[in-house]
Amino acid sequence: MTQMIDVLIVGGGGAGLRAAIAVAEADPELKVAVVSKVYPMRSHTVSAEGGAAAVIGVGDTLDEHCYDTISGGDWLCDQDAVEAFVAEAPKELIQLEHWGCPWSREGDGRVAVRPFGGMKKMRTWYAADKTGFHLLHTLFQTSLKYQDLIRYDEWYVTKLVVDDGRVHGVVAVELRTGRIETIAARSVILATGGCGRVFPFTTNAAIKTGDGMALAYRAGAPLKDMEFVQYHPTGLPFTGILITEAARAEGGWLINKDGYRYLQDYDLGRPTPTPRLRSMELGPRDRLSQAFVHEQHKGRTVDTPYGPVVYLDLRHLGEEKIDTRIPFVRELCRSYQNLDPATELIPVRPVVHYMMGGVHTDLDGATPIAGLFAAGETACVSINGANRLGSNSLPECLVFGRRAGLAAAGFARSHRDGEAPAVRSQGGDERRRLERAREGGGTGERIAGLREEMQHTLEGAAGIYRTGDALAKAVDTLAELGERAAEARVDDASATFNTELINLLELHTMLEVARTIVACALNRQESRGAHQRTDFTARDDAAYLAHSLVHRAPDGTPSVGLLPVTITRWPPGERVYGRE
Amino acid sequence: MTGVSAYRAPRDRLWFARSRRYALFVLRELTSVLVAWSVVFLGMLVDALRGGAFQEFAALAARPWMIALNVLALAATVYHAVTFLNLAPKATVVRLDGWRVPAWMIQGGNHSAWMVISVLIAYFVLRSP
Amino acid sequence: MEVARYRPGEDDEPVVQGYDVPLKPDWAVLDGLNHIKDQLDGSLSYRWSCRMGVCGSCGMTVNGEPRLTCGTFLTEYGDGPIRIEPLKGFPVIRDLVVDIDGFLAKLSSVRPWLVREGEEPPLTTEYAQTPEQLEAYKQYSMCINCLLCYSACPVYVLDPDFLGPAAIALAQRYGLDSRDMDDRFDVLNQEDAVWGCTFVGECTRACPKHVDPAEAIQRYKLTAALRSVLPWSRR
Amino acid sequence: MRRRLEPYLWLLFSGGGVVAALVLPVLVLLFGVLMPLGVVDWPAAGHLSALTGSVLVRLALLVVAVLCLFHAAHRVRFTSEELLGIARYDVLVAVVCYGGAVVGGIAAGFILF
Ligand SMILES: Cc1cc2nc3c(=O)[nH]c(=O)nc-3n(C[C@H](O)[C@H](O)[C@H](O)COP(=O)(O)OP(=O)(O)OC[C@H]3O[C@@H](n4cnc5c(N)ncnc54)[C@H](O)[C@@H]3O)c2cc1C
Ligand code: SF4
Ligand code: F3S
Ligand code: FES
Repeated sequence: MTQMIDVLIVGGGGAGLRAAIAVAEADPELKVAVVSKVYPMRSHTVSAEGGAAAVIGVGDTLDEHCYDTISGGDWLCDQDAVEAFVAEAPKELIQLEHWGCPWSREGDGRVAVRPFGGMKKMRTWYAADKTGFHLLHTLFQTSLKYQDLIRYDEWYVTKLVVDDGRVHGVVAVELRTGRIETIAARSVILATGGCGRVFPFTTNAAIKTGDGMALAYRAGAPLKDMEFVQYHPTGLPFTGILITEAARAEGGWLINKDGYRYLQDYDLGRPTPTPRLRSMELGPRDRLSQAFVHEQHKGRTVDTPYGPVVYLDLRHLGEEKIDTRIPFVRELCRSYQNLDPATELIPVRPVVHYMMGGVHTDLDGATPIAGLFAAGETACVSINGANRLGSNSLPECLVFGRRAGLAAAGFARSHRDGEAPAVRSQGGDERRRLERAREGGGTGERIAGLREEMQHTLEGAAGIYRTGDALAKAVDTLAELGERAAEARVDDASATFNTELINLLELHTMLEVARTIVACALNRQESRGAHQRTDFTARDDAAYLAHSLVHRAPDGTPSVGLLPVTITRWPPGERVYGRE
Repeated sequence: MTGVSAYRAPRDRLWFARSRRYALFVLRELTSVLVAWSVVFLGMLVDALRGGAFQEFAALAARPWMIALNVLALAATVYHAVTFLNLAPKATVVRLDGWRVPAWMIQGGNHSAWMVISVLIAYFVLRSP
Repeated sequence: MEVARYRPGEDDEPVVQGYDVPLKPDWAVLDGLNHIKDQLDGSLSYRWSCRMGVCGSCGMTVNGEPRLTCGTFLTEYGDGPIRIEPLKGFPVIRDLVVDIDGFLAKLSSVRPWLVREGEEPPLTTEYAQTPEQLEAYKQYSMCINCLLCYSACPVYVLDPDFLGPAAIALAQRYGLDSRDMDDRFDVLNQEDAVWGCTFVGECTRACPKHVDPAEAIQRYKLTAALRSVLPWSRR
Repeated sequence: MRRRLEPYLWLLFSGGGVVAALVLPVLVLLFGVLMPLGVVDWPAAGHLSALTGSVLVRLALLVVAVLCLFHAAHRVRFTSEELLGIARYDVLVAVVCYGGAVVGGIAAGFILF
């Protein structure tokens, strides 16, 4: 048993670290701890490339950023959340500048901005094309300033201790020693990132297994809008490595096998030689990925061993622009695809990228469980609606990371009671469960095989286009996979750095999350944003201008309900791109 | 926190033999021994000059083992000069108007200076009176 | 692939285990390890995450050289075998996993954050910084903490107390930032810090992100020396 | 104490490195190789004496000698520590190395003046 923590943050990515600093700054008296399954600077925020959106430029207004976000999200965003987000994002990015983030600059020393998909104005701040990397390292290094901040690096959280509707701490395994500890805490913030790894082909790192979503869901908190999974239109085949949207923002074209800029056929505007905002290649990601599927059906994609591709053409940008604005794109193409984008076409295909849904929270990151908060990709405050705009997610991590931090600090200050009895009893149960998992060994199939089966089930049923039949079948497949996973084989009985045990626990969380994705997708009988049903092709505001809210029923199955969307000033309208 | 059972590799006594580049590095550092010898040798020369024992010195210098040693010393000092002048731009980053002078220019400058100085010295030494 | 295994409690020192891995043209060494873990032997332990060369977790010794395994391809080594060992110079926790807490402590010690004096300005304006001023430290900000440079540096491998290339480069990253007001002289002007480096230069060669830590160190030596000779000059 | 010395030692080392690089190769080439081999003739002793006659030249030679010796001492100190693993005796090694350089420098002074 360890000391009582006031604010325990699960996750050391952008959202988690921002929350930690917010608490440390607000009240140095509070004990803050960050638990992370990887060293914080390895968190997946590090991979974000393109940029972070916030209004600073002249001629841009907060309302326009709101409108772009809301229309981009197909009116499923909570508009009060979007307004709060848009208003605070500039402050957060400036705060980061004050902490040393190396934002790219204009000649006169101001921070530079670039255009981005679905945004009507240039408002995306960037640090070349390693924005997330610089953001994360700036946050991490700044967090080192707070020497009282406790870090549990390479600890894997397996369970939330919840009793009587209130959170009391977490159970976690220390990877290095295999020690299983219960960490008592007055408040807990989940900032564990997304769950792209439930799909076979994703830009997401190996650690993105939806742990936080599953932790909250198992503890009784609902998940929201889980059917909305973003496909990014430009991933490299085989690896799924992302070619950032910035490549298109700087003027890159998407062309099919005939060298034709096919987006013009899908109501995204007319091709122009230089990029036009909210048009063609700078349309929103859902529409671009859907256009790819249509091209594929028309036989205008190119077949490769790793599936059909189209091409991203950067050749006309010239070497110099590529090297100054998007050097990492060139580096990635060279090392992972063995080609030079200055002279060659980049093969790309849509790839699972981001989870719009997540743990249901209010504007302060609070979940329905007292003392439990969530922020970042793992949460669904609902600023992203049915489709997130590129470069909104990093500022989301900052804005709501800070908000959740402050709210959790407030909660911890007003709940000064000691350790609850549940900590000891639930902690003991969980320890025994984990020890069994480690020592029992399991006799069944390999983890990797089950994982692949789950991933392909999801891709088949909950990909860019979905049908009721396939989804219904996937519900059964996943339930059956869950039973088989309970028997999965574990070779490794060692306590020290047992990654196989972690893989197994991650498989369980992914299956949990996968079932909610499929259940929500099955329930939503309309097409909206990233959720496209071929059996219900139209948007249906009368029935579904509402969030999906999914609870875990006592038998473990997901039970889906609806929750109204908050509309403040922007009544639902048509999504128009490429037309004035 | 360090686990009790973490494995620490024992000291590798032959680390410098593990890769060609480590060996080149050690070689570079060892040139210093011959640099010191060169100074000693030149000191002997000056001493001989001032003590009027120039002929004896010349005879000593012409011994085969002495020549061999000095050929080695020559190789070492040249290797030293090349590596040292090449590495100099690492410590001195020169910026003009925010434009960073590329390393090869500094290196080129260093090597030119080396040549000029060498020629000058040779000229003064060999110039007939 | 020949992989060094170390199971504390079972092995007294690392032992090499061979695995047959198909030689696919697209596969990185990391894909080979994943193949082993997924298909052949689930008990092999190593770190990885982003598989795009930016998270810094997959550094290992590949055929004697420190490399990022996600960016090193099987085809570089012909028909093999390829020998995979943990990064040299660090205590081995298990298999290919090494203990890097020492580095994190060193990193904290160089104050890797922007040091300012006086009030922080309001969150409405940024500090101005021209592209040239950004360029002055940008390179040193690219470090992904992969620690290949430590593993390549004989000084560090012989003496783990040496502050080492990446930590010094990151100190310089802040020191040369036009917005920073600290020179970190107290921590860098130490025998175990910049003066421990004998300019082997291998750190720079090993660095996958072209940070050039060797340069960062030599530059600080000059800074520190000038500051010592001219005590009134700050930076 | 050592900490405050280190920057000065490094300055001497670097200065010595530059001087050694610029002047030693040609001198060794001439006096150590070409002349003994008879490729070029030995200049007259008088000419050389005249060259070293000027106080300025002798001062310069002294500086060259001292710097080069320091350079060598510094490198020998670190290299021996790295090669032989005797870093824990650093103080002793340093005294021996730099001491050698100082002695050499004094000897050079005696020879020249
Ligand atoms: C390739 C790529 C490019 C992107 N580019 C952009 C962009 O240009 N602009 C933009 O706005 N967004 C971008 N995004 C999205 C954005 O990067 C992410 O949504 C965001 O970084 C998520 O941050 P996070 O803090 O929520 O989670 P993460 O950074 O993923 O951090 C999760 C943390 O949780 C910890 N954790 C997870 N599970 C556990 C557990 N069980 N126990 C303990 N710890 C745990 C992990 O160790 C980690 O520290 C991109 C995403 C990808 C994949
Ligand atoms: S300096 Fe280079 S090699 Fe060293 S840790 Fe940083 S990125 Fe890795
Ligand atoms: S390899 Fe080591 S000795 Fe210095 S130049 Fe690099 S730190
Ligand atoms: S896996 Fe992230 S750097 Fe290799």
